[in-house]
Formats: sequence, C-alpha cells, structure tokens
Amino acid sequence: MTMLGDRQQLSYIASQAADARLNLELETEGMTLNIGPQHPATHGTLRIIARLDGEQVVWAEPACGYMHRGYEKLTEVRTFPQVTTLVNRIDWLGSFANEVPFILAAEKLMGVEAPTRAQYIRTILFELSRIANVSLFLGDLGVQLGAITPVFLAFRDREYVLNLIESATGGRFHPNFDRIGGLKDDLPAGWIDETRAVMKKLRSFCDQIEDLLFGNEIFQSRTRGIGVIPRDVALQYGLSGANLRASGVDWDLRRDQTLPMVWDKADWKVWTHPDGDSFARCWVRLQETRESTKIVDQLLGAIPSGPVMAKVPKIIKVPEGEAWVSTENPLGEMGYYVVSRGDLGPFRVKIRSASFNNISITPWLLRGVYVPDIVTILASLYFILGDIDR
Amino acid sequence: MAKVPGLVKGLGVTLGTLFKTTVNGSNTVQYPHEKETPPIRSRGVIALHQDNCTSCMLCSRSCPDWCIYIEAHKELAPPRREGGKPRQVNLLDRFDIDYALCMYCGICVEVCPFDALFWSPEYEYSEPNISDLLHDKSKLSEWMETVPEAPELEAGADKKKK
Amino acid sequence: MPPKSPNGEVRQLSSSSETTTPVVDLEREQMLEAIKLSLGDVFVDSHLKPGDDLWIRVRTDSWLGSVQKLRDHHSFDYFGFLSAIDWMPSPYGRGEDDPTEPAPVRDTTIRSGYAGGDTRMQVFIRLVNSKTHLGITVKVDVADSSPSVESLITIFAGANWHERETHEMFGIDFVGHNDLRNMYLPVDFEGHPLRKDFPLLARMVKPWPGIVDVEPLPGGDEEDSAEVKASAQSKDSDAS
Amino acid sequence: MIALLAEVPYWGQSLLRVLGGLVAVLLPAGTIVYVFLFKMMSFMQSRLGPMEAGPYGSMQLFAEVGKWLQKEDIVPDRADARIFKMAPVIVLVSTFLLVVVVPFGPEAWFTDFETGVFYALAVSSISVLGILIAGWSSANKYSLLGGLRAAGQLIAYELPMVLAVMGVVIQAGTMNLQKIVVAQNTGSMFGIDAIGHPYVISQFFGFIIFMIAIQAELTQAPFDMPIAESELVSGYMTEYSGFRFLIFFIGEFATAGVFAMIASVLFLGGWGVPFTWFGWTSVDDVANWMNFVGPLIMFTKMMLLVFIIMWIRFSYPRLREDQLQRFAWKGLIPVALINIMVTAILKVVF
Repeated sequence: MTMLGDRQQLSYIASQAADARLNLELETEGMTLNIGPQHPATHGTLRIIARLDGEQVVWAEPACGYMHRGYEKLTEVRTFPQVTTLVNRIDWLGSFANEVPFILAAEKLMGVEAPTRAQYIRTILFELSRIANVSLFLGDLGVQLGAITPVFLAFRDREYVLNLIESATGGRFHPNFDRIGGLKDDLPAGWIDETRAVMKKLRSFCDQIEDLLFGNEIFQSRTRGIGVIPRDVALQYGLSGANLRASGVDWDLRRDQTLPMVWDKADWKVWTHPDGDSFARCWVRLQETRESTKIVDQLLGAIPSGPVMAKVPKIIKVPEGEAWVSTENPLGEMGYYVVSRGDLGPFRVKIRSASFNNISITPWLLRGVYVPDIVTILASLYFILGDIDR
Repeated sequence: MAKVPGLVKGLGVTLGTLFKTTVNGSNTVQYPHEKETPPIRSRGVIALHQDNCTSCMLCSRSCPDWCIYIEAHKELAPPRREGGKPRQVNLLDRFDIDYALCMYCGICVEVCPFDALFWSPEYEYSEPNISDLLHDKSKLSEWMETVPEAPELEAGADKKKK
Repeated sequence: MPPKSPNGEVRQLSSSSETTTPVVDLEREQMLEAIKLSLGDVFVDSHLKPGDDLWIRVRTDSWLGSVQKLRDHHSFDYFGFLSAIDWMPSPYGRGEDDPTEPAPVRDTTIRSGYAGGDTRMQVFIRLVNSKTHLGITVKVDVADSSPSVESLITIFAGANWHERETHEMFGIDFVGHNDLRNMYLPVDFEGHPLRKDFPLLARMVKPWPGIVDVEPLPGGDEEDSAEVKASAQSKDSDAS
Repeated sequence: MIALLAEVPYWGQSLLRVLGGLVAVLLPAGTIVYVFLFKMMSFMQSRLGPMEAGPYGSMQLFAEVGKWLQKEDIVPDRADARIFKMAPVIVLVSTFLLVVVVPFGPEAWFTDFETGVFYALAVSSISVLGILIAGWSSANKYSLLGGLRAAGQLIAYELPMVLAVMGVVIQAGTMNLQKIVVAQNTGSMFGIDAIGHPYVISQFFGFIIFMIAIQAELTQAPFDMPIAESELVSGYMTEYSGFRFLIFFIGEFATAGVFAMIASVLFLGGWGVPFTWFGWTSVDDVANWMNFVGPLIMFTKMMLLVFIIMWIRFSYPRLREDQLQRFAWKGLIPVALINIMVTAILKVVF
C-alpha cells in the first residue's frame, strides 16, 4: 500500500514543487515532511504530506485511506440489523450517535416511529455519546498543544460516561442498542440517578478544562487567529458541527430539523462564535458539552413511561425507497442516504460522515501556516479517522 | 475582583488535582490486584446453554461476521412418554464462536428463539495466540456459570418485557 | 417542562405516516416550481415526499450549470455530499450462496430510484439552503459507456474530495477535475469497488457458515427440521 | 573537608571528586524523575503512576534503566554514525561540567573558581552543540527541525539568563559562586539580618527571568518545542534508542537538577542558612557539620525549584517557536536589561 501510494503522492508533490520554491531570494529548496501515518498528532492513521519552506507550510494535503474499511460496500451484503453493528464503528468515540441516523432513515422508509420513551432514551444516549466524544477532544486538544494533563482528566471523566453507556446498553464503545422501531431494552434501575451525578462531574470537568486550557494565555496565543475559516468557505466545503458554528453559522441540526427525537423538549442553546479560528472551534465544543449535560439533565426528569419498542416484524424488510437522515453528531453532520429495494438489506448506503468534509478543507487551510499550527488546526477541526475513511 | 490570569488558574487546577489525589486516592484501578465489576448487561463473552440449543442455525445465519460455526446431526431419543414414538432430536456436534472475528454485537443472543445464548460480563479470556480465540461448546458452556440475572428496569418501563 | 406522553403510545405507522406528516408541503412545492422554472429544459424529473425531502434530476450536459443555478438563485449554498449509485442489482447477492452448487441466477435488471433515471449509474449531490435548512437531492445520469460528468469544484470547493472518492469507487470521470487521484485504494487497484458487479472478496473466500444444515438421520425424513423452523418462527412472532 | 582530603593522594582526590560528581548529578536526577515525573505528574492527573516495581513503584527507575540498557542501540542507515553516537554524551558532559562549580558547603566543593558564574554559563551552552549535532546527524527531518529549534531557543534564552545573573553578580560584587552564597547569608535587608539577604527578594525580577530562562534551557513545557512530541514526534531525540536515549533522558533531568542548584545558589542562598542564626560572621567560622548538612539544605532548595519547573511543565501547553523567540527578545531581554540598570544604579547609590 505505502510504496504504491507513495509513488502517486510523490508525483503529485513533484507537480507542486514549482510552487514550493517560494523563497526565491535564497533559492532554498523546500522540504517535504511526512506527518503520519504513525504520528502522535494524528489520532488514527491520517497522513499529512507537507511541503515546507523552513517551518512554513507551502502546501499540505492529508492522505487518507490507511483505515478505509469499505463500509459502504459492506452494508450492501448485510441485513438492516447487521448494519447497525457496522455503523457504530465509524466514529468510534461517539458510536451510539452513529446508529441513530441510520435507524431513523430505516424507520422513515418503513413508516415506523419509535415510542416516546424510546425517543427520550435515544436522545439521552445520543447526548451522552456526544459528551464522551467531545470530552476526549477537550483533553486531546491539550496534548496536541503540548499540555499533558488535560487528556488524563478527560479520560478520567469520560470513563464515567462510558460506564453509564455500558450499564445501559452493554457496550462501552459499540452499544448496538438501537433497533428499527425503538431500543433493544429499557434502562436498568438506578441509571437515571447515576446519570445525574455523572453530569455534575462532567460540568466540573468542563470548568477544569476551561481553567486549565481555555483561559491559559499560551493556549489562546496558540489558537486565536490560527486557521480562520470564513463563513462562505465553511459552507462551500460542507463543514458541519462546531466547525461550522464557529464560523458564525447558526445551524444546529438538533434544532433546525424535525426528527423523531426529543431535543425540542429541552431548553438549551446553540452556541456560535464569530471568529472562525481554532479557538472558536474549541470553545464552541466546550460550550456544547455543557449544553449536552443540561439537555441530559432535563430529559432525564421527563422520560415518559411506556414501551421502548414499536411493533415491528421480527424479520425486517424495508420497503422500497430512498431516505436521507442526518443528525448533529459529535463531529458534525452525520447522515445516511439509504436506498432500499424491499430486501432484507439496504441496496446502497451512502455514509456522509462529518470528518470527511471537515478535513477536506485542510489543503486550503494549511497553506502558509507553521508546522505547529498544522497540529493546532487539525486538533481544532477535530476528526476521527474512522469517520474520514469509513 | 481583578481577573486571575489564566496561567495562574491552570496551575491551580493541577495543584488542586494533586491534593485531591493525595487525599482521596486516585481513580486508577490497580487491575490485576483489584478488579472492577462490569455492569450486568456488559457484553463480555457469549455463553452457551447447550441443553437449550436445537441447532436451528438462526444465530449462525444472522451473524454479521460469520463467526459462529455449528454442526449437528439428528439422533433418535427415547420417547417422552411410555410407549410413545422415539423422538428425533438434533445433537450438537460443534458450536464454535471465533472471538477473533466476533464484533460483540449481540445479534445472535437476540435472535436465539430457545434461550440458548447469553451474555456474560466475563472478560478475562485473552489469548496470546489469535487462533486460540476460537472457543468450542464446552468452553462456552463453562461461561454459563458467570451469566447474571437480568437487571431490574428503571421506573416507568413497560413490565411486559422480560 | 416537556409534556408527559400518555402511557408511551405505540405508534405503528406503516399506514399512518400521512397522518403525522402533512400531505401538502407548500414550502417544498413552491421550491420545486421555482427550480423547474429557472432550470427550464435542463430539468428532467422530480420526486417530492411531502414533509420529507425533494429529489430532482437534471440533464447530464448541464450538470455544472444547473447546480450553479441552484446555488446562486435558490441559495442552496451548503454542500452536503456528492456520491453515486449503481442501480444494477448485484449478481452476487449477499455472498451467502453455497459454493458447491451452481450459482443462482439473480435478476439484474436496472431499476432507478426516485426521480427516475436512464442509465445504470447516477451521480447525486445533496445541497442544503443554509437559511431555511431545506435540502435537495440532485441526481444526474452518467452514460454507461464512458461514465463522465462535469466537475463541481469550481462552485463547491468541497466537492473535490467527494469527486475523487466517487471516481475511485465508481469509475466516474469528472471533467474539469485535474486531480482525480485515489483517496483510499492503491494506485494499481483494479476495478471500482462500489460498482455492484465488483465482488466483495471477504464474502467469497469463505463459505457462509449458515449454509451448513443439520445432518439428517440416516434414512430419516425431513419433517423434523421443518418442525424446528416452524417453532423458531412461532417464537419469533411471540418475541415481537 | 579540604583538610580531610589533603591527606589523600592526588589520584585518590580525583577519584573521590569523580564519585562525588556522579552522586551530585545522578542522585538528584533520579529523585527528580521519581518524585516529580512519576509521582507528582501522576497525582496531578488523578492517577497513581508506576506501582509495580518496588513499594509504590520506587524501583521503577531502575527497571526503566535496565530496559533501556537491554535495548538495541540503533543507528539509522543514513545517519552520520560517529557524531550521532557522540551527541548524547556531549549533552551529559555539559551537565557534569556544570556541577563542578556548584558549592555544597563551606568546604564541600569540587573546585573553587573565582569566575564560577562565568564558567557555569559558558559550560551550560555546550549542550546546545550536542543537541544540534543530534538533530543534524540523525538524518531525520523531525530531528533536524527539533535540533534547529533547540539551537535557536537555547541561544535565545542564554542571553536573558546571563543578564539575569548579571544583577546578582553586581549585587554580590563577585563571580565566585561560593562568595555569592556567603554574601547572601551574611547580608542584611533594610537593617534586618535575621534571614540574611537572599537575592530572590532584591533580585525578584532577575529570579523570575532566570527561572523562565531555565525552563527554556531545559526545554520543558511551555518551551518544549525542540521535543514537541505532538508535532516533531520527539525532536532531536526521535532516532535515539537504548542507552543513548537513556543518556539524553538522564541529561534532561540531571540538568534540571543542576540548574535548580545554580538557581538556589544565586537566589536562595545555596547551601547556607543565615549565618546570624549560629553567630557566624564569615565563612571561616562556619561549623564543619555544615559540610554535611549543607548539601541537604541545597537539595531541599533544589527540589523546591524543580517542583516549580515541573509544575509549570505539567500544566501549560507549549508556545510556538516564533512566539518563543518573540518572548525572549522582546520581553525577557529588555526586562533583564532594565533590571541590570536598576541594580547597578542602586548599587552605586547605596
């Protein structure tokens, strides 16, 4: 893989080399720096090929595909319930949130809607997986910028959330709890009180991270004004989630879209930031984590009683049709374009993952920055490799 | 009140955690010495209740990974009642789960119509060699002992479900 | 305070989807009319699911122009994704065939989805209006012999990677995109994996464990296995 | 001490000095690694750190050393093998050379330089050579970037360090480290001589600048761009393995210890306690037991300073290279110059 891939990449770099001779006065040649696929800054196996002039990036491009698992092809040989087990491995940090849009798309095609109780639990678990995902981002952000402590605090507190997800669904990372028509099971007793306690902990974690990182002048000088994405560019590249909101676009699919989920039953705020720089992106995520804990807290008190599963046949055949459902996942807009042919399995599933679009802006964004800023920008765009490569 | 510089606040967080860890102890579980009990629903390993299995192949067929291998043959069993016709039963020859392939999705446990498969929270079965992760029915039956009772459900749940 | 739902109503909506979603979706209908008007004869077909989504299909030769019109005149300024569909059903099924028996013949007649289609493969794109948050799926046919369509990178820079991926996975050429390198696969990879006639090797190298059936009693009859299946199915319906 | 040593032949004296040097460098380094790197960092991050090797993981360091010694000594194919192998040694040697001038007691020193400060500052920059060599000879782009960053950074921070020390030198009127210690412990502030006159009070800005410069010289966060594990993998150390990495590792923490010792000598009164406590008037009066207690006092002060260095290291993110340079040239150096001017004026006035 690497050798052949390299040849292709290198020939492309050669074609860009004319560009790279920026420093005309000194006639210095640029240097090609391979960041990754095995590199501490690229959680996963993303590789960035950067053409440098000194420490300044002349041209840079991510090379993905080191973790391409071909999920779109794999879905075509699986039945609908089996696909759920695949899709929660796309963004492995917020896996429950990956299942939801797929299940919603299938439900839409079948004309089934989950019972209200299931919708509440779904939404709560969805937000919990957002918290699990983003809290790791907040910690990882520190590591990318050279602070070692936040990541351990993040792992410490994310563990509580994962424990919650595990005790409800049975899987820490891959819940596979969503079923077409509802949920696999109801919540175990005592879960609601536990969750309330954990949400309190997570809020204090957010405060800690804010004090440790966001308030830190060094952190601010590293992130403010770095990697600025203007509003129209963000829309053009299809950026989503916090990256889009940090560019001043007030758009949250949880609020701006009607889905059989219950975000509208809670009182929360969509945070935006006008700057569009790395700091804005990180800050929006921090605020969103806080909002998520609030959403969870409010919904916990309002879970109605009832069944968690609608009446669906045991052997699920989804009627013919096409459906597009996307939700506001931890990383951004995650959507599935499901085409069914009335078979046991989907005919075609196009997985629109957030990171793919979010990272596709990097060649544009990395031009002219310094090597340390590559790391800052990648960290602030926040990607999960499985979400890019799928 | 004057704004505390972020640099000082950051130092405060680390120092605070230092004291907290010193006083309250850390969150680390010293694994081989002390163990966490996983939640009841935790999907650790799949246990097989051999007597319930009728080798209907449903689990094997619904497995997304194709990691359940079943072989069985029919045999005549003594009749249930005196003087009845001898019954035909399926005798399980092989029931292997390849845990190197298993995705721990639980579909097999769900589709099993005869309650022969269960989740156990047991997790200590790692092997140095990947091929040793193919476990046969005797090993799977041993895990039956570790299967816990299903947990109580949260208030408001529909009690119809087991 | 969110309203308590009366004892968690179970909604079996296979027939009642019309009751919850409005039959008339004025917003989308107006949108569709406006698009029809501005695209003119470039517009080929459309499909509207009220309260859900809108699909349109445009002529291949003016793909770029029509998307540009959608962006500029109908403010579909948010680029969701671009991909393609191969409408030919796979001749391999789910790879669950018994290798010892002759391969079953499968129906591979091409049937297009919403908004129709004349070719085996279609490129489609998802655009959203960032103000009203209404989305649209735009489809375009690509010729079977030389699948090729105009590239959108001049109007949506974000289409770059999506077109590279589609090129790699479906072998569709994007005219105007000068950098259609593979994203995922090695350079000398042959074939286009997401085309339906590309076999999924993982499902070919090993026979499906589900093929194996219970060995019958020597000289026994087949009734018993049928009985097992029947009881399994009755249990199914119980459980649901 | 000197009297004791006088009876030992010259080779014996040298041997003792070498042994003493090893203890003075390795013991603090080991303590720093265990107390701060293993335990304090872990506790600051809600974990326990190593717990398996020895009680509370106290033998962990030996286990690590054993592990590193077992590892293969890899030299990259394209590396300039001879100087690649030499580089870590140069770094460590500069640490050993540095400890030579540090006084540990009234008579417990390795050598008594009249220009000790000058020597210490000169020797400390040898390690830059080692790092630059390591970065260049590794034939690795990350190492090269790391080495160049280190060179630029160490040179930039050498200057504020020198300037910060200058204030102390002006105030003490000597470049001899021993005399600086004595001057602090015999001095008096505003007529009160109960605590002597540690220069950390009168040279507060100098102290701050010196500590920041140390932080940068040691390449600890927020100035750890030469290592910058999230950008440059491990900077100039990327290609090193086995005992050569171990030497770098020891060098890093030993230098931290030695720099902290120098800082405590310059600003905290070194090995001494205020002489008035015991009624001593000059260094000749100091009781002989101070030769044994002095090193402990020194050690305590060193640990205090290393605690601050490490605390900052574990809390802060890292600056960018250009921000670091800007901070040195536009921030620290002007402040240090003003500090010198003010000190000089006050010195002349009073």
